[in-house]
Amino acid sequence: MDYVIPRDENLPDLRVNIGSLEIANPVMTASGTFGYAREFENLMNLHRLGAVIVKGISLYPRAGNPPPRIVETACGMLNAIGLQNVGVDRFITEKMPYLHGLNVPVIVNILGDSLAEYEEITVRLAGVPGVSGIEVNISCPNVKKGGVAFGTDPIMAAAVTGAVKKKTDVPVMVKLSPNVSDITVIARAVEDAGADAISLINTLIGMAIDLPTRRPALANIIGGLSGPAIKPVALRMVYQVARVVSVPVIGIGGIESAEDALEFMLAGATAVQIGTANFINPRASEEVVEGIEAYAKAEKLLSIRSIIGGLRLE
Amino acid sequence: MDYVIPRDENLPDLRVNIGSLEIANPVMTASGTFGYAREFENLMNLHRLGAVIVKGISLYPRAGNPPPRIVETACGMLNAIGLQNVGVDRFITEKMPYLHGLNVPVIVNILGDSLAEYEEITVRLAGVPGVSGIEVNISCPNVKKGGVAFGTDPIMAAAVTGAVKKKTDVPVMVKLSPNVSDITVIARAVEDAGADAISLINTLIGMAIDLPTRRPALANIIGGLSGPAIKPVALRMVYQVARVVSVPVIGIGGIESAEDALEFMLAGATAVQIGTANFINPRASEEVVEGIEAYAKAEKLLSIRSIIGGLRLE
Amino acid sequence: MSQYQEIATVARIEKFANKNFRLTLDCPQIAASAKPGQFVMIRTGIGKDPLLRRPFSVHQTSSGGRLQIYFKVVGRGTEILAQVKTDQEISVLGPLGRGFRLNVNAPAILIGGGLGIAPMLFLAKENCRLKRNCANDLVLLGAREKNEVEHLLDDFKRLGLRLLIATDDGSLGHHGLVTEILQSTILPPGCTVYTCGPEAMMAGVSRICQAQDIPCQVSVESVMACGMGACLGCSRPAKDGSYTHVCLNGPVYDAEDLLWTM
Amino acid sequence: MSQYQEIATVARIEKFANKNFRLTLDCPQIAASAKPGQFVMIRTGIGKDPLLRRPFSVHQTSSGGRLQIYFKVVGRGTEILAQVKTDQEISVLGPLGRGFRLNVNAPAILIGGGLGIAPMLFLAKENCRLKRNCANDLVLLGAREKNEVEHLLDDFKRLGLRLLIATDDGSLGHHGLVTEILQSTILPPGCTVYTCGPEAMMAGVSRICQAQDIPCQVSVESVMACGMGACLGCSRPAKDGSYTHVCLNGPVYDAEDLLWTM
Ligand SMILES: Cc1cc2nc3c(=O)[nH]c(=O)nc-3n(C[C@H](O)[C@H](O)[C@H](O)COP(=O)(O)OP(=O)(O)OC[C@H]3O[C@@H](n4cnc5c(N)ncnc54)[C@H](O)[C@@H]3O)c2cc1C
Ligand SMILES: Cc1cc2nc3c(=O)[nH]c(=O)nc-3n(C[C@H](O)[C@H](O)[C@H](O)COP(=O)(O)OP(=O)(O)OC[C@H]3O[C@@H](n4cnc5c(N)ncnc54)[C@H](O)[C@@H]3O)c2cc1C
Ligand SMILES: Cc1cc2nc3c(=O)[nH]c(=O)nc-3n(C[C@H](O)[C@H](O)[C@H](O)COP(=O)(O)O)c2cc1C
Ligand SMILES: Cc1cc2nc3c(=O)[nH]c(=O)nc-3n(C[C@H](O)[C@H](O)[C@H](O)COP(=O)(O)O)c2cc1C
Ligand code: FES
Ligand code: FES
Repeated sequence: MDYVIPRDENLPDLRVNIGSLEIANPVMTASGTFGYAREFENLMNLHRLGAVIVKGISLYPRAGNPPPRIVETACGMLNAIGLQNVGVDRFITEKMPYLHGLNVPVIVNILGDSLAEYEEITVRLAGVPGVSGIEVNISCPNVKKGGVAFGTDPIMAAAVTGAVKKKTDVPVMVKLSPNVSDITVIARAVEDAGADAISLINTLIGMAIDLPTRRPALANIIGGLSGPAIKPVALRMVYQVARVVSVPVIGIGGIESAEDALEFMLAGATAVQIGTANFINPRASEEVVEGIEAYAKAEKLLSIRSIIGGLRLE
Repeated sequence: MDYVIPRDENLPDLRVNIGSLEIANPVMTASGTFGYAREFENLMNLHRLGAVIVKGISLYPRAGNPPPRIVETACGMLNAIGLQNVGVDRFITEKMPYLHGLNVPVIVNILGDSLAEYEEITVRLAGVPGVSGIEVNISCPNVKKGGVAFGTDPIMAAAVTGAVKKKTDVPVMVKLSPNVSDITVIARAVEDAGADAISLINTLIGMAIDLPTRRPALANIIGGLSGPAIKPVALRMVYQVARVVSVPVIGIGGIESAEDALEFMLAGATAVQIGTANFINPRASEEVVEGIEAYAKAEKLLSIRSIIGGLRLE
Repeated sequence: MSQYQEIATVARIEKFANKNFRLTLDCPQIAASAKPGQFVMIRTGIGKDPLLRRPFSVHQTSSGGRLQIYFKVVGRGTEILAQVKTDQEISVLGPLGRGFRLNVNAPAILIGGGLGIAPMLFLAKENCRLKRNCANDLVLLGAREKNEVEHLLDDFKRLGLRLLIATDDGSLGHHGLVTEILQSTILPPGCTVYTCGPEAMMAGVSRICQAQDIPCQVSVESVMACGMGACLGCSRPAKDGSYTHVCLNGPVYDAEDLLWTM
Repeated sequence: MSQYQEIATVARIEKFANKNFRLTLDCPQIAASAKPGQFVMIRTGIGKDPLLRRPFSVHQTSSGGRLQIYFKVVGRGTEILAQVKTDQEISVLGPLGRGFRLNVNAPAILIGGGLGIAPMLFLAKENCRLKRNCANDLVLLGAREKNEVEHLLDDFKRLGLRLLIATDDGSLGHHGLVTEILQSTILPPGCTVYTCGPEAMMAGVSRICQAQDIPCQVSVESVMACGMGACLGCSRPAKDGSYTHVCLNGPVYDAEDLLWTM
């Protein structure tokens, strides 16, 4: 599907490309932190977003983990939502119509326990009006391989990527887990397998304990760390990956402001995603768009693309 | 060397054992964050410490990295000190006499670019009065193997551990890097190779950018992330490792208070190290000792050992 | 349903007990649209730590665009909030959640325990406003000690409601639990119970109501990150085996729709 | 060398220019042992963000146990510090570093630029106290504009020192750089120069001094985590090719011992 992106010639050009998808600006919402967008309709202008990425969708509905599912940590939070979602079929019938009506590209974050599940979700999403891209979450454990996450093994990561690519025409972004020894190995593997873009990072694995009760703060014991605390790790990984792949890299992790977003772009990100910040400031992603626009104007950039990877190292 | 640890029978027993080394309480200072202890003598009671771990020592003096070497991040900091140190020989002659006089166990953190260097430092430290233990930092790049850190490959990690163990009689703690896909694999490898204890975590690799100049905030571009921001990751790794090894685990990462320290002990740590917190509150480690003592009293614990691994999971 | 992210100005700070505070905020958009039982999410600090907003029930609103919260210091966020100064600006998000479904045709029994008293004042006001005559209605308030409740009594009394108090230490009213009063009081026939308080108290209230076949609405808590249905963090097991999300489907529920483990 | 971690009380807050503030702190132990050119590390916030202390030169001390800092808001830490209230408590660590080595037998030329004026007042006071007669000495102050410097002039004048001012915009004194005054002024023979200010200014001053063979001490800055020699974060290239640590070996150096790249 083609979006007509209105361009005011007096404003800087904020458009960037994710594979064959052109988006109006480099700001997307991160999966699992923006619901299905509708939750924010009263609080911000959804039309300002470069793209909406929805909560991870699985083949069948998932109930998610028992509470407590979240806990605050220093400058961050842990979550163990347990990938609660309505499943791909109900997503298509219940959530997509509204999203489609937004006239903003919708990228569907998908997850599975096996290659076959990833494939089947992709097949069901094929041709659904409004679906402009797929983001493959490979941080989930592979049930067939003893629960090791797809995202920590380059061969498995590539296999998932290839499987999804074969079943869809829309751009495929692969979202990497940061919990690996060498992120560039995974990144190169998914690029070779056909990924149109690489999103990073997903959450770091962490844990919190409630001392008074001597219990884990999360029912699931471990959870995913997000927020400003992880920004330095995310920025480093974006920098490392952007130097070794030629597909666009999407920066994610602790981005709260336009300054944060621009730093990721300097490090090599073509676009960014806003996650935890949406919880604190529902207008965060819109403000990031506004701030990037203001920066581009102030710096007299014809196109925001000119700062991608523009970190000065000399 | 044996320390006589005075015990007041009215106070809870805070002693813990690291291999053959008994320490008066489970609180040590983390390498690189406490200088050579003397820097703190005016500001705290050094004798209250369970042990002092000194800045990483290499075979030859190292000048370290050009500035800027540090930058603050959200609830954390990045450092790229570049392992500046005076070298093992000057350490022994210039720094050890003072440390020896403290009557507090001194554990020497060592690092090298090759197996031979680790061995040679260990040989030179053998028999030096006051050296009660060695902590092997395996986060450094192995120059012989293309710069991959010893700490990310279980075979290399085990080799370093074995090499050091062979050359010393004091307990050997191996300090792991958290920048790996599966910390338990490395932990088991160094345990099998003879490590008397496992310290974790060292810093997460991160990066920061100064937007106005479009330059990396650190001259070294990347650095090590420490402070409260990383505590959830550290706690998770301590929990994971303590379940699969039988040697003591030393918890490190974002510990600022007795509550933090006790959480690490519940997760399975036998002792803890205080790092970045020393910069903010030079009395941090002493206050952690006091707080642990107060907790043990309030909870009527005969020995602090009774809470190690005491996380309630039912 | 309109929601706002408003920069509110602190108009007044009242310190009741040692750790209990009431804040009056100039916050016209949220104040104008809030309903009893709804809540707001407040940023307590300016930096990145504490990171998340904290949820607080709307305690009352005024037609002059003011909104009150009544809270207790229990941790870092509330400690910072207790230190705000008059005229300081704080970010408030709301109104959020589903409030009480007030049945104006039934006598109302309002039961607030501890900080659960907070939303009860707003509900009592709305109840009396809509019914005009609320002589048949009853408010039961429970607290640990006198200090925690006495400063709020005038506000309730002014509405003309019958008021019964219980304190754990007997320093005011019945010496014991508010559920004990509930059990020993003869309730007006056809009444509806609305309650908010500690989990154990609400479980007790809902048991009593169930036994007597009295409709009972409870306002429950949960840890929250977003307060608006985006994170799915505030899950709570529902009677039907699924998870309900307190910020969206609650905080007010029919007691019978929830699982009570206490 | 004694150092203290003290809980200081804010005694007075002065706002000079838009972003320039002077804080007077009740901080008796540190005030009693601080020397000109030394600095303190201050926790600006209470939470974990901002995490690290921030370094500030000691601006002056009083025999009554007070210590002043003079600072400019440039980022998050100083922004929070600018919002302290009288009687608020803040944690101060110090005195830290090596201060100026005052030569009481030589005429003193004190040169402060921008916020580098901060330590110069303390040095000027000590200089006049020790020498009794400081009519031969000279103070040169440079600032962007009048507002940044004029509020401090009285404090200097009271000491009986000769005073020359330069402002970038000409709003007070010489229109231009303080180094221009230095070059155009005939300096007393055998004098010593003490300076603190922006890197480019100090580089200029040290060049001029070197050309005229005048001993020159500079107080330099660096990012710091600990301020006490524990982290090795505050390195700066020294003339001999090694790194020196500003918090321990500095902040005051003989200009010739440092590398000047500007
Ligand atoms: C819908 C809703 C409405 C609420 N309304 C009110 C209100 O009107 N007045 C009010 O005082 N509080 C209310 N709360 C509770 C309030 O949100 C918490 O007390 C607050 O978030 C604690 O923040 P903190 O940073 O001070 O504590 P934290 O630092 O987050 O936690 C400190 C300690 O307090 C415990 N704690 C956390 N939340 C609670 C809680 N809800 N009750 C008791 N202990 C807790 C934690 O487990 C921890 O041990 C409400 C909560 C919800 C979900
Ligand atoms: C020994 C020593 C003495 C000092 N004495 C004084 C003093 O008396 N008065 C005073 O106002 N300042 C003084 N400074 C500088 C002061 O420490 C910094 O301005 C302060 O730490 C900035 O903190 P921040 O959180 O506001 O800024 P940050 O948020 O840390 O930084 C914000 C921005 O300011 C820049 N910045 C950081 N440090 C400085 C700096 N030193 N100068 C200019 N820009 C900076 C950063 O690069 C960043 O772009 C001194 C520094 C040292 C090392
Ligand atoms: C509550 C919550 C739920 C999330 N759910 C998903 C998900 O379903 N799929 C996914 O790929 N990432 C998920 N994430 C990860 C985010 O998309 C993002 O990668 C991560 O939070 C880091 O970004 P941030 O620091 O800006 O939040 C979730 C994060 C949070 C906090
Ligand atoms: C400035 C600095 C220097 C460090 N130097 C060393 C070192 O020489 N050897 C080492 O093993 N770890 C070193 N570390 C890592 C710490 O010992 C510790 O593992 C890490 O900082 C995490 O703990 P924290 O969050 O409490 O600081 C250093 C950390 C910092 C901040
Ligand atoms: S708090 Fe986020 S969904 Fe309820
Ligand atoms: S600031 Fe830590 S050594 Fe200088």
